[in-house]
Amino acid sequence: MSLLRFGYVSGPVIGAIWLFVLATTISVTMSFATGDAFRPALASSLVLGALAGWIAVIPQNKTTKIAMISAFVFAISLTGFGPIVMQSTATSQGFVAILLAIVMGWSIVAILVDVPFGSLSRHEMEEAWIRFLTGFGYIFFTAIVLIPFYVMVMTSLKSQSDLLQNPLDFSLDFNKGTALFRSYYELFRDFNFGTYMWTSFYVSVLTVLITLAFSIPGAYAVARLNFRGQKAFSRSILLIYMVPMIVLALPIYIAFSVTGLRNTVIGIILIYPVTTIPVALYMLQGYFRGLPPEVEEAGLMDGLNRLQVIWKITLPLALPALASVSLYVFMIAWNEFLLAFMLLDDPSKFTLTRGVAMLNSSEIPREHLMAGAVIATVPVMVLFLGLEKFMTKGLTAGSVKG
Amino acid sequence: MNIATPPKGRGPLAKREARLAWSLLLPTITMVSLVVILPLLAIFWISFKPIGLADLRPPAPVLRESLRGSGDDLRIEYRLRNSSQDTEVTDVTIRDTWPESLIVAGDLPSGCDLEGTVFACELGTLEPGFNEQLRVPVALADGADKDTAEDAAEGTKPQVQGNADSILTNFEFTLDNFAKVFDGDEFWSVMWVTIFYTVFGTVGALLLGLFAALLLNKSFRGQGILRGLYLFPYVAPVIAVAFTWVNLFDPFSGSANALLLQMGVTSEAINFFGQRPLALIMVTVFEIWRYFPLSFLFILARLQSIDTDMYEAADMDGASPFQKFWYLSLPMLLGILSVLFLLRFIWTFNKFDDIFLLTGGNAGTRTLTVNVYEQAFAVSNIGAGAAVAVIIFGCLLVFSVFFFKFISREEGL
Amino acid sequence: MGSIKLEGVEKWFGDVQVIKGIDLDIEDGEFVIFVGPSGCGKSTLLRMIGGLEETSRGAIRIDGRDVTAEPPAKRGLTMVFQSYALYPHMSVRDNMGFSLKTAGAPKSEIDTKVNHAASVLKLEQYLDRRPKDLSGGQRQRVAIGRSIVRDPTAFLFDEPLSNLDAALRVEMRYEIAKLHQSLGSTMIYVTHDQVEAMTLADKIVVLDFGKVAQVGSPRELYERPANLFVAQFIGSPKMNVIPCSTEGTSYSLSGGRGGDYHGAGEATQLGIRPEHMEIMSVGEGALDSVIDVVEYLGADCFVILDCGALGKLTSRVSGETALKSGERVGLSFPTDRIHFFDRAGKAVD
Amino acid sequence: MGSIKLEGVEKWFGDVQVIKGIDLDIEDGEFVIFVGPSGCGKSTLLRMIGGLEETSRGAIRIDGRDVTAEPPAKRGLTMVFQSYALYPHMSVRDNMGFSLKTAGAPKSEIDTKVNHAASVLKLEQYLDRRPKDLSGGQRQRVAIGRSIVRDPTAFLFDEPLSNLDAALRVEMRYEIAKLHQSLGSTMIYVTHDQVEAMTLADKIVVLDFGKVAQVGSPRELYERPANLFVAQFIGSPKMNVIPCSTEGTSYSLSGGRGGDYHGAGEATQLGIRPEHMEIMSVGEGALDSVIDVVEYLGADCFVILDCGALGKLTSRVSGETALKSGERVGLSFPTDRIHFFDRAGKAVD
Amino acid sequence: DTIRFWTTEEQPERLAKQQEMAAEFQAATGTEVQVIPVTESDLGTRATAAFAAGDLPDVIYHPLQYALPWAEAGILDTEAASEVVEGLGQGTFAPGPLAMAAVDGGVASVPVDGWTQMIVYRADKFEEAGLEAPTSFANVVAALDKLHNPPEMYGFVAATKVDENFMSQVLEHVFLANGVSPVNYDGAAALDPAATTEVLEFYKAIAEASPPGELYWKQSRELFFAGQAAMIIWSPFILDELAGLRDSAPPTINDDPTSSELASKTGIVTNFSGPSNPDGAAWGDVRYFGITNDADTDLAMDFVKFSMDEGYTQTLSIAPEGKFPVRRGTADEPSKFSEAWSMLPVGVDRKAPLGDLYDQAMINEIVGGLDVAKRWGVAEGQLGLASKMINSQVINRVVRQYIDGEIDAAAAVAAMNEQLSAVE
Ligand SMILES: Nc1ncnc2c1ncn2[C@@H]1O[C@H](COP(=O)(O)OP(=O)(O)OP(=O)(O)O)[C@@H](O)[C@H]1O
Ligand SMILES: Nc1ncnc2c1ncn2[C@@H]1O[C@H](COP(=O)(O)OP(=O)(O)OP(=O)(O)O)[C@@H](O)[C@H]1O
Ligand SMILES: [Mg+2]
Ligand SMILES: [Mg+2]
Repeated sequence: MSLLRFGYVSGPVIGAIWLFVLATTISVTMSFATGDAFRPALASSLVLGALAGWIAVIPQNKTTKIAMISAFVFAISLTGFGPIVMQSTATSQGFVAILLAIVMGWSIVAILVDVPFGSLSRHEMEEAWIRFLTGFGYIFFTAIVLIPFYVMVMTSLKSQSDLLQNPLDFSLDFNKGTALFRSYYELFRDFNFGTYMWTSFYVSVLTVLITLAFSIPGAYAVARLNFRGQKAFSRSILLIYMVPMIVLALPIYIAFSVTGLRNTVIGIILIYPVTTIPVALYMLQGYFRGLPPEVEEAGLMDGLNRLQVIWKITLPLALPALASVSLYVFMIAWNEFLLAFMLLDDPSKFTLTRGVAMLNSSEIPREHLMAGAVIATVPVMVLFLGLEKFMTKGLTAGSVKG
Repeated sequence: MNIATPPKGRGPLAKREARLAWSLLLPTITMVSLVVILPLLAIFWISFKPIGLADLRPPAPVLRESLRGSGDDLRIEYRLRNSSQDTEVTDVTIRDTWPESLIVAGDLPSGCDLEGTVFACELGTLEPGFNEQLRVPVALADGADKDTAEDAAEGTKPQVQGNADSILTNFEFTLDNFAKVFDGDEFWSVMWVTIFYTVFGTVGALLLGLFAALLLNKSFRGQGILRGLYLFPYVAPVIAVAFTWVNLFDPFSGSANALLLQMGVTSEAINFFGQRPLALIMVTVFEIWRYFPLSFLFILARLQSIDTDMYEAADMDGASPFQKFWYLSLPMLLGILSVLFLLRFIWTFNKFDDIFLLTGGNAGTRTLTVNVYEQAFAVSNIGAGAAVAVIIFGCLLVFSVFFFKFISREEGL
Repeated sequence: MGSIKLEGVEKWFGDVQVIKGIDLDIEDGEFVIFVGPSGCGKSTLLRMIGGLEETSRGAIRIDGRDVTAEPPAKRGLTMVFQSYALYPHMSVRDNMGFSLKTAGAPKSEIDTKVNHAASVLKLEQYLDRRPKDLSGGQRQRVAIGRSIVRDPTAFLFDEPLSNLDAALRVEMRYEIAKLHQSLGSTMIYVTHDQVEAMTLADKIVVLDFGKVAQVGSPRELYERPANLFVAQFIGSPKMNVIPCSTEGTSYSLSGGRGGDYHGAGEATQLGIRPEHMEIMSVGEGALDSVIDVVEYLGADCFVILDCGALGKLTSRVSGETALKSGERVGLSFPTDRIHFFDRAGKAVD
Repeated sequence: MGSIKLEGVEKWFGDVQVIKGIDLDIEDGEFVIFVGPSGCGKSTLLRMIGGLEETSRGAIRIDGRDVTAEPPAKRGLTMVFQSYALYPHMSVRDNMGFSLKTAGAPKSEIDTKVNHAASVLKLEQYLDRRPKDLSGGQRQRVAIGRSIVRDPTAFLFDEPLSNLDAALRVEMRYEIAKLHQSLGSTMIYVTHDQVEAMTLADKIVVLDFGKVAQVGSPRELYERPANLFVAQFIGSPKMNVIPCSTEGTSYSLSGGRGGDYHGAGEATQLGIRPEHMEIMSVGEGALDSVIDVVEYLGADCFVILDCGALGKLTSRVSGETALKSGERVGLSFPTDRIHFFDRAGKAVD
Repeated sequence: DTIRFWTTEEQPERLAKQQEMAAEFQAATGTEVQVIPVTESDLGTRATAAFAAGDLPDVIYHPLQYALPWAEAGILDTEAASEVVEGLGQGTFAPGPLAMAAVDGGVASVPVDGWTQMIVYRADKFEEAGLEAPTSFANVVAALDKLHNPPEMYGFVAATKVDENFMSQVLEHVFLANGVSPVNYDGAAALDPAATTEVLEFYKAIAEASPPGELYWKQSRELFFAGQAAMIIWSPFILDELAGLRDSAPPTINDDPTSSELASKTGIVTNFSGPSNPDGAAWGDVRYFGITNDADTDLAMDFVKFSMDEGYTQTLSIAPEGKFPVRRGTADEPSKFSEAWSMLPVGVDRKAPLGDLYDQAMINEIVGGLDVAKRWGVAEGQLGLASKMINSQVINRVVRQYIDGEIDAAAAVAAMNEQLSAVE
C-alpha cells in the first residue's frame, strides 16, 4: 500500500491496468461492430501500460506527454505486438491502433494529472485512483447495460443463419433495405403482433385507470384522515406489497379456472390492478402526506367539504404524482408476464409479453424472438425516455419492488 | 384543583372524518380482500388437500343428446358420462323435452319415463368413469322430416343433475402435501438455491448500485442520459431481457461464448445457463444486472440529499476522498442501504419470472417460487404447490417482522 | 356581527392537554392577538376557533351561536396561514374568487368582489399570475385578499408575517393595521413577535402553556404585567429580575442596598426594565456592579452588568454613552418603575 | 500568526461576476465581520478564503504565504457553517476529533485536545451524545469546538447564529465575543444581522454586490457612513432619507424649510436617523408633517410621519410619548446629526 | 358452428397449412375451425388445465404418449375416435399405430402420422476411420474412441436436459435397444439390473463424449450442423434442414447455408441394438387426433375424418420428412396416400422432394422403421402406464444423477425401480 504513495509506482500500476481495460473495451467493441477477431494481449497491455503510466507522471508538459504516449502505443501496435491482437484488414487495423493510441494517451494523462513523480500525498494518490475507478466504472456500466440491448436489436435485424456462422458479426447489410426488417414484418403479419400490442396497450391503460380509481381515495384516507387503525392500515399496504405474485397466482388460477375467467382479457384486466393497487396506494400515500395540509385547510375554510377538497385542490396539486404513478403502473402492466402466461392460452387474446413468450417455444428463428423483444421494449423505453423525470420520481417514490 | 382528564370518545368532527375515511377505503378494502386475502386463505386451505390440477373440475354428470341412425333404425341417443374418474355421482336425474315429431318405437331404458313430450330418467348412482349411452328407438311422426326433427330434438338442451362430493370443498384434510414437500432432499437443495440467489442477488445489486450511484453523484453534461441508460435493465420487460440473455449466453451460437473463445479465455464453449453451478451464478448475475438500477436510483437520491456542507466541513477538516467516503458517505447511506437490503431481500426471495424464463428452474436453479410452479403445473399437483406457497408465505412473515422492526427506526421509504 | 366567545375550551391530543380551559370574550371589530412562547398552544387555539381542530371540551360561540360541532365551512370565518396556503394551480383571481365560486355565486358578483379586494390590496396587475410568480409580500396580500372577498365574520391570522424578511414584515404590518382600520372586522392574530403584538393589537392574550397568563391592551401588559411570565415576555431586552426581600414599606437586595416598597404582602422578586435602570457612580443607587460588556448598537448601547450573586443585568443607554467594560458603577431603580412579584410570580401591587 | 490579505480577489460563476475585485487586510487577532444584503457575496468571499471556492482572479495570502491554489486542508483555517454541518452519525467527541483523526494523530492527543475544547465550551457532559440529541445552541458550540480543536490560524464563521431563536442568539453572541477575547485568534464572521455585526466586530466590511462599500469600526459606520448604501444598511429603523437641495451653506427641502449646510460640493439627499429627529410644534423645525401611525413598543414608540411629497419618515421617541395619530407636528433635524449625500450616493462632508 | 383445434405444429408455415385445411373444411361443411397452436412441452399441462376449467378444445393433435393417459383421465372421447377409424376403414390404417392407441373396443385417438428416431452420424468420418455404422452400443463406443476430439469434434451429443421430452425419447430408444422395459404384461416391472446397468454405462459414455451442460435437440442439431459432432440422435424432421433447405437452421459446416454437402456426408440408423438384445429396436412416435369429451362430437368427428381423407395429403405436407402416412390409402385406392406423400417436397425456404436429396435406400430405411418401431408397453398392453412413467420424468432425473456421478449404477437402478413403482 505505502509503495503506491510514489508517483513512479502508482503511475505505472494504474497505467498497466488501464491500458488492459481499454484494450479489452476496444476489442469487444470492435468485435461486436465488425465480427472480426480482436483480442486484448495481456502481457503487452501491462508492459506498455506501465510505460505509459510512467511517462504520464514525469514532470513534463501535458501535450508532450499525450503525444509521447500516443506515438509510442501506436508504433508498438503497428509492429503487431500491441495491446490488441487482431486478424483484420489493414484499414481497420490502422484505425484500431490510432484509436487506442489517442484514447490511451489522452485518458492516462487525464487520470494521472497532478500526480508528481516522487512521493504522493494521500489526497493525490487517492484522487488518481478515484479517477481511474471512475473511468473504469463508466466503461463497465455502459458496457453491461448496452451490450444486451445491442445484441437484442441487432439480432432482430440479422438472420439466424448469419449469426450461426459468426455469432459476433452484427454488421448489417444495408443493401437489403427494408428486408432488414423482415422479422418485424413477419411478426405483425403472421404472428398477430399488431393485436397483441393493442391488447397490451388497452389492458395497460385500463389497469392504470382502475388502479387510480381505487387507490386515490384509499391513499388519501390513509394519508390525511384520522381514524382508528390508520397506522395498521398503512403498514398492511406495505405488507400486501410484499406478498409474492406466484403465491397469489395459484389460487387466482384456480378461481379463474372455476369461474371461466381464465383465458379472457376481462380476467386479466380484473387481476392486473390488484398487483398495482398496493404500489399505487403506497406511492400516492407518500405524496399526499407531502402536500402542505394548509392548502387543504384553506379549502375547508373556504367552504368546501372534504370530498370537494380532494377533487378541487388535492388532485390538481397531485397531478405530477398521478402522472408518475400512472407511468409506473403502465410500465408494470405492460411488462407483466407471469399472470398473462398462466392465465392466457388462446393466441387471439395474448398480451405482448405472452406473445413474445410464445416465440421462444419452438423452432421459430431467433430473430423473430428478438424482434418480439424489441417490440415489447420500445414502447416502454420511449415512454421512459420521454418522461424520465416522472418515471424516476415514480420509481423512487414507490418501488423497491421489482 | 381536580386532575384534568381527557374527554372520552371522539368529537363530532373526528367522527365525521373517520366515517369519510372508511367510506373512501371501502372499495379498496373490498378489492384487496377479494383478490389478496381470499386467495391467501385459499392457499392455506388447498395446501391441506390432496388435490391435482384435474380435480379442479367438480365431478358432475355430463349428458349429450343426439338423433342418430335413419329409417327404421332411428334412435335418440343420450350419452351420459361421469366427468370424474374417481368420484361417484349420486342421484342422477335427466329431463328432456322431445319434439312432437318423434314417436317412441321401442322400450324405454330402465329408470326412464315419458310423459307427453317430457322424457325423464332417474338413474341413481354413476360409477367413477361411467360413460354409457341410453338409446331410445324412435320413429318419425307422419310427415315429419328427419332433419327438422333432429334440429328440434337436439335444440332443447336436456337437463341433468346429480350430487357429488367435491374435493375442493369437502372437509377432508391431509398433511401429505407438506410431508411430500419436506421429504424429498430436493426441498433442501431448493432452499439452499433460494438463499444463495436471494443473498447474493441482493448484495450484488446493492454493491453495484452503490458504485453506479457514486459515479453519477456529480453533475456533468450527459449525466441525465447516463442515468436514464443505467435504468434500462430495470425498465425493459423482463421477457425481453431474459430472452436476450439466453441468446447472448447460448453455448453454441451465443455472442458471449464466441467472444470468450476468441479472446482465449476459454477453449470450449461454456453452457452458462445449463450447467451446475454456473447456471445458478448466472441467474444471480442476471438478477444483479436487472435490479442494480433500483439500488442505484435510491442510493443516488440519498447521496444527493446529503448536505454538501458536511463534505465541505470534512474538506476543511482535511479528510481525503476515501476518508470522506468511508467516514461520511457510507455511514450516511447505511440507513437507505439497510432498508434497501431488507426490501430487496424480500423481493428477490419472491422472484419468479426471471429464473423461470432463463432456465425454467433447471440446472440447479430451482428456487421456492419456481418450485410452486413446478409442483402445481408441471407435476399437476396443486396441493403440493400450495404447500410450498404456504412455506414461502411463512418466510415472508418472518422477514416482514424484521422489516417493520427496522423500518420503524429508519424513516420509511 | 363578529363577536366570539370561548367557554372553558380545552384541547387534548391523546392524553396530552394542550389547551387547558380558556374563557375569552372577543368583541365585534376587535383586533386580538395571541402571543406566547413557541408551543404554548396559540395556533391550536386559533385552529379550534376556525374549526380545523376539534374542541375537546367547552364551547365556542360566534355571535352567540354554538359552533363547537360545526365544520369550518359553516363557521363563516376565514384564515390566513403562515405559509399563505395559496392554491398553486390557480391564478390570483381564481384564488381570491374560489370561495365564492364554491358557494355558487354568480360570475359577475365574484368579479366585483375580487376586483374590489384587489384594489384594496393593490393587486390589480397581478390578478392573472400564478402564486409562484409573486414575491413573498404579494403572496401574503393574495392570502389576505382571499379572506376579504368572503366578507367573513372574523379573520384569523396564524403568524402571517413570519415568512417575510424584516423590511417587508414592517411594511405588511403597517398594511394590516390599515386594513383593520378600514374594514373594522374582528381579527384574531397569532404571532410570537412581540413587536407585532404591541403595535397591532387592541387586546393581547398572553398564553402560557395552554393557559391565559394575562389579557389586556399593549400598554397594560407593558406597564402593569400581572405576573412574572408576562413581565419577562413583553419588552426587549427583557425585564431584569432580581431576588429581593421586603419588610414593611421597604425592600432590600442581598449584597446591595434597597428602597421603598408599597406593595401589599411579601414580594420575593423585583423587576426592572433595562430602559428604566439608571446608572450612577459607584455606591449610589440600590446596587453596585461591574460593567461586563458594552454592546454598541448605534442609537443605543446595551450594557451588561455583572452584579455578582444577583446575576447579570442588562441596561439600555444611549449610543453615545462613555461607559466602558470593566468600570464599576452604581445602579438605581426609580420607585415607580419597579415591579414586585411574590413567590408564585404574581405581581404584587 | 493569523493575518489574511486579499489582493484584487474576483469570483466568476460562469459569466457572472459575483466578487468584483476586493482588497482587504485582516490583521492577526482581529474580529472582522462581513455584512451586506442577501446575495451580495459574503458567503462566497468567505468560502474563497477558506478554499472551498476557487479564486478566479487575484491572490489570497495567509501570514504572507500565497494560498490561492491550495486546497482547504492546507490553509490551516477552520469554518463554522450556518447549518453547523456536524457529522450526524458521530458522537460529539468524534465530531470534534475528526480532523485530528484524519490527520492520523494519536488517540491520546485527540482526547486531550477534545477534552480541552469541551471544557472551554462547557460541553463535557454531552461528549457522548449524537448531534441530534443536542439543542440548537449546543450544536453550535460543538461546531465551534470542532474548530477550536484544530488550533487554526483563523476561524471563519458563516452566519453561525441565524438558525437559532432570538433569545439563544443573544446568548451565543455573547459567548462568541468571550471566545474571541480568550483565544485572541483572527475571526472572520459573515452575518446579515446588523446587531451581531455592531456588537461583535472590531472591523465591519460592508459588501454591496461584490464590492466593498465601506470598511470600518461599528461606530465609524454608524456615525460616518461613507455612502447612502451603508447609511441605510446600518441602523434600525433605518435612516430616513429626504431629497434636498443645497446652496452654499444652507440646504432646503421642497415643501419644507431648511437649515445649515457645511458640506463641500452639492448634496441631493439628506439623511437623518429616526432617533435623532426632534418633534416639535407645527411650523417649527425643518419640516411639517402629519402623524400617520404611532407604533407603541413599550420602551419606545415609532412615529410614522407623513410628509406629503417627501414621503414617510420614521421617528423613534420614548414609549411614554403623548403623540397621537393624525396630529400635525413640526420636525427638526439637529445639524450635527444630518448626513448629506450627493447624486451618486456618496457622503458629502 | 365453430370448433377448436389444438395443434403442436406451431411454426408459422406449418400453422398456415393447417389453417388452409381448416378453410377448406369450412368451405365443405360450413363449420369454422379455430386452429390454436400449443407448445408441445406445455401440452400436458394445458390439456389438464383446460379439462379442469371445462374448456377443452374439440380436437387435439397430440403425440402417442398422451393417448392412453388422457383416455383414462376422461379427456378423450374414445368412442368417437373409434367411430372415426371405423368410418374410414380400419384396414386403411397401418396396424402398428392403431395398436399403440388401442383401448377396449377401439382406439383412444385417431393416428395421423409417425416417424422413427434415427442415429444421425457422419458417414464420411466413419469411413475415414474405418468404423462400422453405429448400429449397436459397441459400434457407438468404438466410434467415440476414435472420433471424440473436443472441441473440434464431440463424439456424441447426448440428451441431458431433464425436463425436455427429447431426453425421454432418446433414453427410451436406448433402453429399448437393450431390451429393457419398465412394464410387462402385468403392469409395472422392475428394471433388469444387468441390462439396465449396460444402458446406463453406455449413456454415461455418450454423455461424457458430449459438451458439458444441459443439452437437448437444439444443441444436438447445432453441433452436428457445425460439423462438431460425430453422432446425434434426432427425428427425421432434421432431414430438410440438414440439406440446407431452411434458413432458420442452416448447416454451418461450410460458408454456404444452402449447401447439401453435409447431407451427403451423413448416414442414418434407425434400428439400434444393445449387448443384451442383439435384435435391437427402432423407436417410433405417432401423432394422433384426439377428440375430447367436451367436444361437439359430430362436428369434431367430421373434421377428423376430413383431415384424414380429403385433407390428408395437406396434413402430411406440413413436414413430409417427419410425417410418414399411417393411413396408406382409401379402401378403393389402398396406396393413394403413400404415393402422394412420396411426391411431397420438403423444406421451408427452399423445396425439394426427399428423393432428390437422399438415397432411396436411406429413405426406405427411415420409412420402414415405422412398421417395426417399438414403444414401451405397446406389445404388453401397458402403454398407458408406460406413458405415465415417461411423463413423470423419473428416468430422466435418475439417469442425469448417474451421469453426473451423484450415484452409482446400482443405486440408479434401485432409485428408478422405486420411483417408477410409485407411478400409477
Ligand atoms: N396534532 C398534534 N398532535 C399532538 N400534539 C400536537 C399536535 N399539534 C400540536 N401539538 C402540540 O400542541 C402544543 C401546541 O402547539 P401549537 O402549534 O398550538 O403551538 P404554538 O403556540 O402555535 O407554537 P408556535 O409558536 O411554535 O407555532 C405543542 O406542544 C405541540 O407539540
Ligand atoms: N455555485 C454558484 N453558481 C452560480 N452562482 C452562484 C453560486 N453560488 C452563489 N452564486 C451567486 O453568487 C451570489 C452571491 O452568493 P452568496 O451566497 O455569496 O451571497 P450571500 O451574500 O452569502 O447571501 P446570503 O446572505 O443570502 O447568504 C448570489 O447572487 C448567488 O446567486
Ligand atoms: Mg403556531
Ligand atoms: Mg450566505
